Amino acid sequence: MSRTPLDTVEHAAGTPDVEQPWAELGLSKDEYARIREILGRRPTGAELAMYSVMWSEHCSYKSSKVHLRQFGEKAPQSEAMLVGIGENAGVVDVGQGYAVTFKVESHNHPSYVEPYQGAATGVGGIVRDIIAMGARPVAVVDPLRFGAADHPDTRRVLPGVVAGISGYGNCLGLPNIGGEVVFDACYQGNPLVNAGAIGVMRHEDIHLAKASGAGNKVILYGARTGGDGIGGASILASETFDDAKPSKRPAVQVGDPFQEKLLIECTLEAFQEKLVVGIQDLGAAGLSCATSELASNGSGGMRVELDDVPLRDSTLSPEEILMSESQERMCAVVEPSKVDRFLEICEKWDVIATVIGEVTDGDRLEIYWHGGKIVDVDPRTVAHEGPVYDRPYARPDWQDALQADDAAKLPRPENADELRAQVLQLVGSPNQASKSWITSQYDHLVQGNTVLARTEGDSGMIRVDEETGLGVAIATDGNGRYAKLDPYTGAQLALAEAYRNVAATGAKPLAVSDCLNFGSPEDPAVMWQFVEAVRGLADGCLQLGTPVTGGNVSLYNQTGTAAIHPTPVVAVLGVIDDVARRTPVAFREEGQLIYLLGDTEPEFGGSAWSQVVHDHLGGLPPKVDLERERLLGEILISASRDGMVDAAHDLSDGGLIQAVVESSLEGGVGARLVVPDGLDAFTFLFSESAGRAVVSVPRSEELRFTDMCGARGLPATRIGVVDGDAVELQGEFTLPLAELREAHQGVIEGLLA
Amino acid sequence: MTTRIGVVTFPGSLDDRDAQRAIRIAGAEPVALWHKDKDLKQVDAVVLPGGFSYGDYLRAGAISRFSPVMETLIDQAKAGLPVLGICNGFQILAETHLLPGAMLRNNHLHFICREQKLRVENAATAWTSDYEAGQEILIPLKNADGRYTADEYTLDKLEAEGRVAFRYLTDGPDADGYGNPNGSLRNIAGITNEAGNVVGLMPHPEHAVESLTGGGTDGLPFFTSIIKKLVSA
Amino acid sequence: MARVVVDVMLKPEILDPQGQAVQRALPRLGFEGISDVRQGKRFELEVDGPVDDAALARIHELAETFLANTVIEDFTVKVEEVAEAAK
Amino acid sequence: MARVVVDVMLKPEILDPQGQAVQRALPRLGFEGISDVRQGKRFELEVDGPVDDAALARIHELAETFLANTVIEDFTVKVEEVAEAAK
Ligand SMILES: Nc1ncnc2c1ncn2[C@@H]1O[C@H](COP(=O)(O)OP(=O)(O)O)[C@@H](O)[C@H]1O
Ligand SMILES: [Mg+2]
Repeated sequence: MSRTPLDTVEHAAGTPDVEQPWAELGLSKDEYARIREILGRRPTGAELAMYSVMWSEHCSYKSSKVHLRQFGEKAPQSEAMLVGIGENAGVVDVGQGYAVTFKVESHNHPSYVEPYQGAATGVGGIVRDIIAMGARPVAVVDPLRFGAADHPDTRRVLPGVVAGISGYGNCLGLPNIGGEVVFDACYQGNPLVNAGAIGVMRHEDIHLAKASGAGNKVILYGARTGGDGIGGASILASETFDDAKPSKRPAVQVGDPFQEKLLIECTLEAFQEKLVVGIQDLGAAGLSCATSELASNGSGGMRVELDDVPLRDSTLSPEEILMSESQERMCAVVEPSKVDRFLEICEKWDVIATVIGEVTDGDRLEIYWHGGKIVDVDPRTVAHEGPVYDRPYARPDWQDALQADDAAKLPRPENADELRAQVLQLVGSPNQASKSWITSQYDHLVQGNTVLARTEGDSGMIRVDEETGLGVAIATDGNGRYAKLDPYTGAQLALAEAYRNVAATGAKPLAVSDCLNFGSPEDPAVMWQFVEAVRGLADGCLQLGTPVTGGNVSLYNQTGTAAIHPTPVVAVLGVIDDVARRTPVAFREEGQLIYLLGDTEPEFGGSAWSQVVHDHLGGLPPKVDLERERLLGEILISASRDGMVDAAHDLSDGGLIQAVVESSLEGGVGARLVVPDGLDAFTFLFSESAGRAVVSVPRSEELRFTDMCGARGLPATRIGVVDGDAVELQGEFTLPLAELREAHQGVIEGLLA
Repeated sequence: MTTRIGVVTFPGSLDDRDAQRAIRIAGAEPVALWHKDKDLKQVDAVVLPGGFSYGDYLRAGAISRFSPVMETLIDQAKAGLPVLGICNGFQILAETHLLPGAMLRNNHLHFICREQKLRVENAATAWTSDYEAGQEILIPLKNADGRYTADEYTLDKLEAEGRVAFRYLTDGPDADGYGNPNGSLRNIAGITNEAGNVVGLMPHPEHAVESLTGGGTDGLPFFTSIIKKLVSA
Repeated sequence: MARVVVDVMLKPEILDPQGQAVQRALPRLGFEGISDVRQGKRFELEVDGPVDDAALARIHELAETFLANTVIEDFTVKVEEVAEAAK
Repeated sequence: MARVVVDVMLKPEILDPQGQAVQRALPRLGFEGISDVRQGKRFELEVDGPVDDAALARIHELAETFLANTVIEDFTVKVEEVAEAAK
């Protein structure tokens, strides 16, 4: 190829004035100047490619970093934390020598452009983060947000996203044990596809992403590298270096779950034989990210021969190879004496593996192409010393008016018939309706360790050890409506709800991961929402004693100037000594007593009732009392351990009636309810006060249970009994289960048909 | 001597560990078999497990069928070795023509995972003798390509020879597991070969052996049936 | 190098829910006048060397034993002109 | 009545896991000399009325907006002679 000379380091040093497309690559003028300053010369095309992707918002967290630091600074003391923020995923000690790693990530934009593949590769990406920690992935969860349920585009996006998650996750053999489905017009054009994964390992198997030991080999394995997801690189390649190339490369990748399944098995086998010194998955920014992170986290430098990277498309330029986001690839650092065995294992699993470089005793990352050195950088400057912005933020001027528009002023049902009708309307609204059309497309059984999934429990639960019954639970929650009304409180409510959901199943909450979905950080109002949400979450985690172990930030979720609701999605992980003791949500035995735990106040701001009945969003979200949440959690855990409750269900959107209807439908047994003293029927049914749960208590346990609540100071009010085949509110209405089921089921299918 | 039951792992097999667990719970010794090995390690019976071997690319089971292990397995199955194909295993057996017919994309086009009511139509096969003929059981089902299809002649022949081993039960509420989940012709969920040693079905009995994680134990008799048969043989 | 295309379609008597789903969506998208849709698979094989009768016979066999399951599917094999410079 | 065929293939630069899986299986089946396999979709549309330019334009639009996602797929539209009696 005799066109333009290869842009080597030497060439770059000799041609300082060459125009470079830094702006097209998304770099600011200052950022480009800084790169030149760091290098003491202009970057080569390959270096520019690396810096531009690694310094992007997505990879560098440049707008969010200054705030995310709070998660570390305010982290509560926790003996459970084994690996914290900064690694591919956090790791938590769950006892008996086991460690659990978990993380949530977003794949929002690709899922809008190509719902199936966007969502599928989202699952693929988060699972590779889990494998990269040394763990066997054991479950996935999928918190989802879509535009209005009846919007025509939702019919395109939702089935595609669900099929993508199901197609990829099922094929990997990972049970799907939780998630969320929320509809709101604010997500039109910006659906949120968050995906979480959990992995289990023994303590001694924890692996980190670092390249140490001069002479150790760098092995790239998995799929061949192709021209996926390198829109930016092709600008470089086509407009500056080679005009003959197609100028646009698609920014969406096609996933190959089968290849990823092989990657899981062969990586785990290599771990088992202790062949791996350091490991990194290839996700966003592909090889640029993997090589610079491995090198900068290790002790030495790294030298890479880019010609050795197996390609799917032989016309790729070195810049494109460095930026390619081809899926299903991993990078391992292996001692020379173990390379043969490593390659053998890859061969056994039909996985392509190639030594592409080695760890050096210098401190530079050097990359060669056709014999020329095209990258010579301090890897830290690429991976960790990107720009950091403290972007301006300001409470938006509309916030006061929004909060003043109190939902308590909305007209309420005037008689029993209206009350009854609104209950039906609520349980049949898209957000409150059954999501079984979606969850039935997910395999929740594979691996044979799923104890709770779907609607069975407030959190998903899996068994970790078949002998002892040790298990873990996970719940993800986030209410954008609450967060819009008050982002600080909204983030804490998300945390409180996930925490409560884990405790409701009998598991002890241990740690948090999060996915922070927001609009553009360049809008001071959005930035304020972000800052408030992070502060709320960090403060909340400190108070609850559950450290944030990792997470993800997704910004620019907006169309024009219209941003999505601020949507912090919080995942809480918990541990349970014996999964046989878990508490499901189902009312199963007639005659058991229904207790409401916690205090109910007239809180309707952001409520499902205000949305469903009045299409209204205004006022303040429910108040948060994290001490109360903690106490409620302790009671629920004790009650599960000592067999005092048969069912427990947390109260959140939709309030008490939604929870009772779900528990009744799940168990196929009705409930007779009485409005407790001091409350009106409407508030009793629809309030969304936090820190509450309903439980069903066998009569033989009633005294023990109420004594415990009394002694610990948790309000416990007897509100009814499990009975019959209807949900009845005494003196007000009776709703046969069949009618409730009819209203609750089939809603989503109906909208998509 | 304990009964040894092989479980083949193909690339992309998922429920192989679950099948091994079920075999263990039933009291036999599971033996891992590898798709690249022609050697069946002298096992007494073989389970082809569920999953997405080769990603279900081309057609479910189409590529696995050409694995080295299948060469041996086909010969031995014809000679009487008991073989159970679960889900993807059933699809592989159909592709090898050890069992007639084919599995197509579910009529609703989605992957479906649910508890499914079945009737045991043939309790005389190597894998069903611990059931009663006509017994109704609840077994989880999970697949995307489970629509059993064959031409009318084949279907009539299967019926006439009593080779429909399991049928989806349709006369009850959906919520209780009734209904044809995929459009299978004549509600066929599983079939057997003439000799009764090779059985394939779409639902997953290996996921119904522990009440804690499977919602019941109706699948256990598959494994106890074969153990009894082998022990008494 | 030449390209051989193998088209695989479900036999006419076999229900094709994918094709039906497409067809059912058409009115919603404002398309009328399409009375039936069937969806199948198209394989493009790049063949080294000449595509002579022997090569075609082998590909025919490949289609029959592997690319299609003739219990449920029909197939056709055809050689395609590869327009070299075309995008 | 006429038949219009829409072929949808992944763009050349996009990974085609299915095609790859087929290709990798070929040597095992004893097939050599096929250097690449791509797998796509074939839609057969039965069109009422004449397939004139207007009809073709509409089908082109259908392919572009619905049958293919042009972010990752290319498509071609062609009218096919329907050999009436042929099987
Ligand atoms: N919202 C967040 N909360 C906590 N940690 C976060 C958050 N966002 C990102 N992180 C952490 O920052 C680090 C870098 O994230 P990321 O680049 O997404 O990792 P990866 O490339 O492995 O996906 C990770 O340790 C991640 O957990
Ligand atoms: Mg990572």
